[in-house]
Amino acid sequence: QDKYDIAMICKGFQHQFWQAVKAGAEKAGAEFGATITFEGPETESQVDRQMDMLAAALSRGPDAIGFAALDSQAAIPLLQQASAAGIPIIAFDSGVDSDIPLSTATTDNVAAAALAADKMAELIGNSGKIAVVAHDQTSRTGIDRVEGFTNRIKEAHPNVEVVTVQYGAGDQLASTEITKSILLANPDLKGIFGANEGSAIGVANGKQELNSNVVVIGFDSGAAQKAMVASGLMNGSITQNPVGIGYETVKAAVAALKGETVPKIVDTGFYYYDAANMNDPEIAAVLYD
Amino acid sequence: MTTNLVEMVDIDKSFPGVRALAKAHFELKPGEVHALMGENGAGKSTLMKILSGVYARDAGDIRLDGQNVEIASPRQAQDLGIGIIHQELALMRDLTVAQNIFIGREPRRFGILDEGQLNRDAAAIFASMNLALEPTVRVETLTIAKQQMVEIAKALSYRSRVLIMDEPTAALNDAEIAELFAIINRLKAEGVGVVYISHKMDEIKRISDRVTIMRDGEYVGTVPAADTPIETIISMMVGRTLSGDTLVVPDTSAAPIALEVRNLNRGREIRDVSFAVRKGEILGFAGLMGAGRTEVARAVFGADRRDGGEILVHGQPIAITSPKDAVDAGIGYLSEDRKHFGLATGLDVRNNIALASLDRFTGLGGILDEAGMEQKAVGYIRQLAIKTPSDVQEARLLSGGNQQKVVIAKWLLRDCDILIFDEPTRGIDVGAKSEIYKLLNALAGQGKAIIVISSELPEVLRLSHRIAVMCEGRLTGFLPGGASQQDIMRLATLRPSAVAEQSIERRST
Amino acid sequence: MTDTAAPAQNTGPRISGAFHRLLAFSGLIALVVVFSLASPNFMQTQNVLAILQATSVNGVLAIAATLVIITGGIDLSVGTLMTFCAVIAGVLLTYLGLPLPVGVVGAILAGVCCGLVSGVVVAKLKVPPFIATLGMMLILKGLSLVISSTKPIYFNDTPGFTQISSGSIVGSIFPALPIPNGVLILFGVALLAAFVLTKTALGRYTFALGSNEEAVRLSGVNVDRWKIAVYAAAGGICGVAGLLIASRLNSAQPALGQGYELDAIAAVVIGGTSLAGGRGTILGTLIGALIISVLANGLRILSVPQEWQTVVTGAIIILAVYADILRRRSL
Amino acid sequence: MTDTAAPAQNTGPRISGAFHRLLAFSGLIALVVVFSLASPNFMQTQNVLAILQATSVNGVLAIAATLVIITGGIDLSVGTLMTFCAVIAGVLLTYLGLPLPVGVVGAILAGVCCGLVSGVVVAKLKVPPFIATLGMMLILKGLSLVISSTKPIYFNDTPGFTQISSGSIVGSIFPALPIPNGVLILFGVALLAAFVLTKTALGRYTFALGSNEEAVRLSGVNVDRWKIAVYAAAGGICGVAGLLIASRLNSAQPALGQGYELDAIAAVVIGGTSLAGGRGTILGTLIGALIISVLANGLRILSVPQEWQTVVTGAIIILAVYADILRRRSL
Ligand SMILES: Nc1ncnc2c1ncn2[C@@H]1O[C@H](COP(=O)(O)OP(=O)(O)OP(=O)(O)O)[C@@H](O)[C@H]1O
Ligand SMILES: Nc1ncnc2c1ncn2[C@@H]1O[C@H](COP(=O)(O)OP(=O)(O)OP(=O)(O)O)[C@@H](O)[C@H]1O
Ligand SMILES: [Mg+2]
Ligand SMILES: [Mg+2]
Repeated sequence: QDKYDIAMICKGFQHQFWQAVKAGAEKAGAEFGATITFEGPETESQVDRQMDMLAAALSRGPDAIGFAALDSQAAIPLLQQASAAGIPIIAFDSGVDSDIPLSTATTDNVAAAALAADKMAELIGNSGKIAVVAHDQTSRTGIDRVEGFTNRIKEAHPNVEVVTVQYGAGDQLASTEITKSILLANPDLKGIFGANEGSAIGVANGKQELNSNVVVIGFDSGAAQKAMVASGLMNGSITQNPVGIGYETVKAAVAALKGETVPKIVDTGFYYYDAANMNDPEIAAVLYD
Repeated sequence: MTTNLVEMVDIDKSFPGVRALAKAHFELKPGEVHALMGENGAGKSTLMKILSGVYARDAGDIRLDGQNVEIASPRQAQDLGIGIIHQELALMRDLTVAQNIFIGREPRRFGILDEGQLNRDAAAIFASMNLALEPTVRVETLTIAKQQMVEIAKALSYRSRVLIMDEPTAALNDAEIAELFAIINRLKAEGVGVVYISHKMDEIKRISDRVTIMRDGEYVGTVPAADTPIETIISMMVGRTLSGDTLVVPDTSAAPIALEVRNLNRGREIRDVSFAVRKGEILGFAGLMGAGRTEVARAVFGADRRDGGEILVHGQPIAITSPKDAVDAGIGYLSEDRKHFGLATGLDVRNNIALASLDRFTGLGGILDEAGMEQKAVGYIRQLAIKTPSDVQEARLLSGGNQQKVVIAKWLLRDCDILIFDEPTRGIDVGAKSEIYKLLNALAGQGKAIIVISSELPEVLRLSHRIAVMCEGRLTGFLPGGASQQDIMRLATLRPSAVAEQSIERRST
Repeated sequence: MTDTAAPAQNTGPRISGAFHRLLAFSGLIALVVVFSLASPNFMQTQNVLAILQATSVNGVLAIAATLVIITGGIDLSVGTLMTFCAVIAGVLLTYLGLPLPVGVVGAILAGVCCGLVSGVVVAKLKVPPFIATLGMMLILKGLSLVISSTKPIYFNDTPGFTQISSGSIVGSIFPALPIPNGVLILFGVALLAAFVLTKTALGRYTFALGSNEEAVRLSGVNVDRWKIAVYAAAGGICGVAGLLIASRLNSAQPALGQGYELDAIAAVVIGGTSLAGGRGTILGTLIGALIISVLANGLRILSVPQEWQTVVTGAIIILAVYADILRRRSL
Repeated sequence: MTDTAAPAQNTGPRISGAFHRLLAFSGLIALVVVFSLASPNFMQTQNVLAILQATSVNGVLAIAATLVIITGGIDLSVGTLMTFCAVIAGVLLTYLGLPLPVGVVGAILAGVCCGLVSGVVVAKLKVPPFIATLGMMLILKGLSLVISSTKPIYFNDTPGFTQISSGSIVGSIFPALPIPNGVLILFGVALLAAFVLTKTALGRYTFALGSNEEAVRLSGVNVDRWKIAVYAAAGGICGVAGLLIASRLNSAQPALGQGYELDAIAAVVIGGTSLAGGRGTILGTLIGALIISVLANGLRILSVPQEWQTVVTGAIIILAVYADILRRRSL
């Protein structure tokens, strides 16, 4: 066996988050001797397009498949097909309602968003109005982060009120416009949570265009967001460890192919970073451009 | 006296900026052919569109068999037994001939269209019209003349009590006109009332019983066709008498050749056509429908591909691969199908007139000289008596004949040395027609070389200094100006075998 | 859109009709040949079935779009209408616990009703089809989210539901050929639509409307009624697509659908139907939809990087249509 | 699409031209009035400026689309072409470190070149505009990702770059009225486009092509050349949009742009331009673009839940166009 062929089917492709997952996967590929193909649909709602990608990957007959499910159930028949063909499946980012995946490399989005809620409450002095600009109303990450955030506010910070949750499809420009509308409609707003990279950057942009001093907590990293956090435009942000997710997925796949046992869950963790701590080696390692 | 089948009383109709009808009158008896005459824009089509439910009248009464009726839609008109052949072809180009004829009344079996029956029914109608037309061909591929025949067949298929024909013969040649008249006579015998609109004066005498004349949307009078001299009808139409000028054939034999076409060929449509036109000469092209005259003109103009042939302008061979090349070489071509090939219907009159010469009105930075364009447009509107509220009226809102004048103005403005006019007077009234004849003669007098393609033999005879006759894609011969109709018809029906013999003869001499 | 007339006509020897009909597939065949040579996995039964199944939803949507486009209109709402119908099926089957046939009929009826509304807006209010169906697209997108409370509705209580698309009646008879039912349904819808278009009055008026609506009106035909019928029929077909996608995902995904209209319309136009109306075939649309799926699948099988997949797809769509134009010109 | 002639015409007293021109804005004005009444925040200077700025990118794209649509074509590539031009600016300014004017000119030139290619494919190869620009849309989307290595390109080394859109020359003179430059650029492009459309030969041919291309060809006009010129001009305008969006985001985001074409075309059609070609105005397009932004902004200001925003937007787009149809009919 020269090199393993591992197909990674993601939830997206063009976002920096997924590019970071890809980088991690390729890093592991280089280390463990695997070639990686990497694909994802246009938006996180296109569940059926992801099925087509998975089906095409199955036809190609890779040695293993890494799969980040857009819907926890829809792919089960195809995964059964894969497992019948003896192709090991490693889930990543979010899990599947099935025990077919040998391992799942993921972050707890609900807990990560709850951490964002705590930080937000802390920065606005534990009272006042805040808003959420999220990327997707129906995708797992969208739901988990919005609910994780709003539920935590409700439970732990009774004096903080989420006045509105709006969705900008992760499009920076759309998120900018949304943010400006929210700020203009709620002059007393104290903070906004941007629930993914595009949303967070959009929120910061909107804040800047209106010269507002609202508190902004973001999610994910990427060069722009890092710069915004460093400059203080964004007060802080939550980052997952996408490079780690990609790396662990491929690592688990190769281990499974070699017949080694793999852990059922690999938690790659999440971190809060702000201007103060972002240069700490431990944090800097999980931030990506 | 029989009761009137149709009576239209004091009909008014206005469009934005135009009073199309003012207290118009019309009546029709059963078994009568009633001609409706008037200049372009007199309101003939509008009046008949009101009768056939296309337009709603502003005021007035319509009576059918003496009963007041409201005709709110074409469907209702059909139900009342009123059929119409519109002046502007209203066909579905992507459908077949038979499908067009029976649209809305398709024969069905168990809810499924019975295409066989449909085609048989259409074929039966064509047979009764002595028309050789395949029911299954798509309308788009037909020449206008054939499309016009399809419209006629469609109107006949309704078996209406009132049949309105708005310039049905504008695109037809003599043989087809004769066929149509035979049909009309048959209908007349069956008691159908026929409204007949035409600008061809000879037809009025031949077919109609009475003539109603309109001018500027108003009723002028109704006269019996048989005992009213044509001159009287014309003066009622135009409000003055027209002088009929006669053909003078100038001697152009010494003039240089402006356009020469050598061995033009394309498949079966154009076979080895060669001819030349001198400066100051009007060369007429005669032939039956489908003889290939339009094809030749389009091929010369670069609008269609050609397989072979040389074109020389002022003695120089010119490579013409597109209309632009032709126009650059000083050739203009007025198409026989103004709606599809002549007019940018969405643009206004001014811009349609300027369309072929826009570069002349383009100044620094591509900016257009609107004032200059307006001046030219207004000039032509006056010269050709184009009936339009202003030069910024959209061209599609003009009456058919006035649209044709706009296209003529376009080519006059372009000022080409060589002008090819394909059916230039199609749909144009007598008054304007004689104006256009004068114009063509004047252009020839200025040294322009002119080709006139016309299916109206009198027109060819009246205009041409020399006549080329075509049959089935071949040039079957040239005749001098003033030749007899018989000579033309002989050449126009010369069969291929005969042509072959002739060409052998020509080569051997 | 302007119909660029191609006046120049060849008069060379005419190729036989059957051969020419085959040539219409040339773009598709060329793609299949290239991918088969490039990858041994491409022509495997399993992959061919995967391609067909990937075509089923877009194919059905494209058939719906074809009807409307032949009338000279356009339907931007096919994608979100599909989703809306899927959600309706979810509500009927999962929320209300009604039996499977009710869900199936309900979804299709929902499609017909929405199509009816679009049709009325276009025909009676004279709103341009682009705007009427754009509005519908947004309205249905929103309503799907409202009705489903922005959550997928699963069909776990209706075990037969996944069989609609993913089961295989053919496979249960010929185990070697497990053609998914979804593919059969696609072909069934195609046959039905082709029948309606060529053999019934509705089809005749569909072409007539696109060819010259004014002439149809002047012929005394109730133009509005037939136009509305076409939009309603297209809506019903979108309902079928909704069932297919919901069955395949075993869930009604309320956020899905926008953007699908573009793929559907692309399939229609690649298949030779003119956006100006008046001409088009269901066979062409099927070929168009297949070209899109084969391209997507083939490039994936070859492991072309995703960004290059996009570039190549764009270039090949243009080339496929250009090849078809050349073929027609040589006709 | 078929032009449904409305033969039954009112001939009542004619309303004065100026009043009618005002009525063209009626949909927009009605929206503004409703939102102003519903929320005191709506008519604040800052919010008005926010709406205008939100219109700038879509407005410029819609102007580009207007030109092509008047010729009877369609341009689906405006969104991804915008992105492509932004990426080109990024490559020139950030990767190659060239001075700002080079980046600006380069982005616009890139747009012109891509438009030229689309134009040639449409005019010379006779590929339908829908397909040609759909292909271009995908090609440019892919190329943007390839060139940028799927990463945003930041303009941090070119400090003046953000001023293009977000700076305010007006604000530096009248501090009370900080109209962002992006808005000025939108109006500048609109004025230029309106001038070209109404006063120059290019504009006249644009309308003529959409009205009857064959008649223009037979008038001896080099139809291909003018058509290509229109696509190229539209491409250049997309280049301006690329600069605007990149400047606003201080980065070229290679993945953005798809989907923007629909908003742009919607603005054009809402503004009364016919997809059949031959008629349309830049003013109408501006109003269309403003209607879209006002609607989005107003609904957000009112904190309408997102799914209902979508529903209402769809309904109001239909109503706005219907109101315009009623107004014209009463003309
Ligand atoms: N829909 C319309 N809108 C505006 N003006 C119109 C419309 N239809 C006809 N007109 C005008 O009404 C007048 C009468 O037109 P109509 O078509 O009835 O003339 P016509 O007698 O049939 O002329 P022709 O012999 O040229 O066909 C013309 O001035 C024409 O420009
Ligand atoms: N679009 C077309 N498609 C197929 N055949 C055509 C087409 N146009 C013309 N033809 C055929 O080409 C031949 C020449 O037609 P053309 O129109 O040139 O004749 P014409 O002499 O100008 O006659 P007229 O103008 O009186 O109809 C005829 O046989 C005609 O049927
Ligand atoms: Mg008339
Ligand atoms: Mg002819």
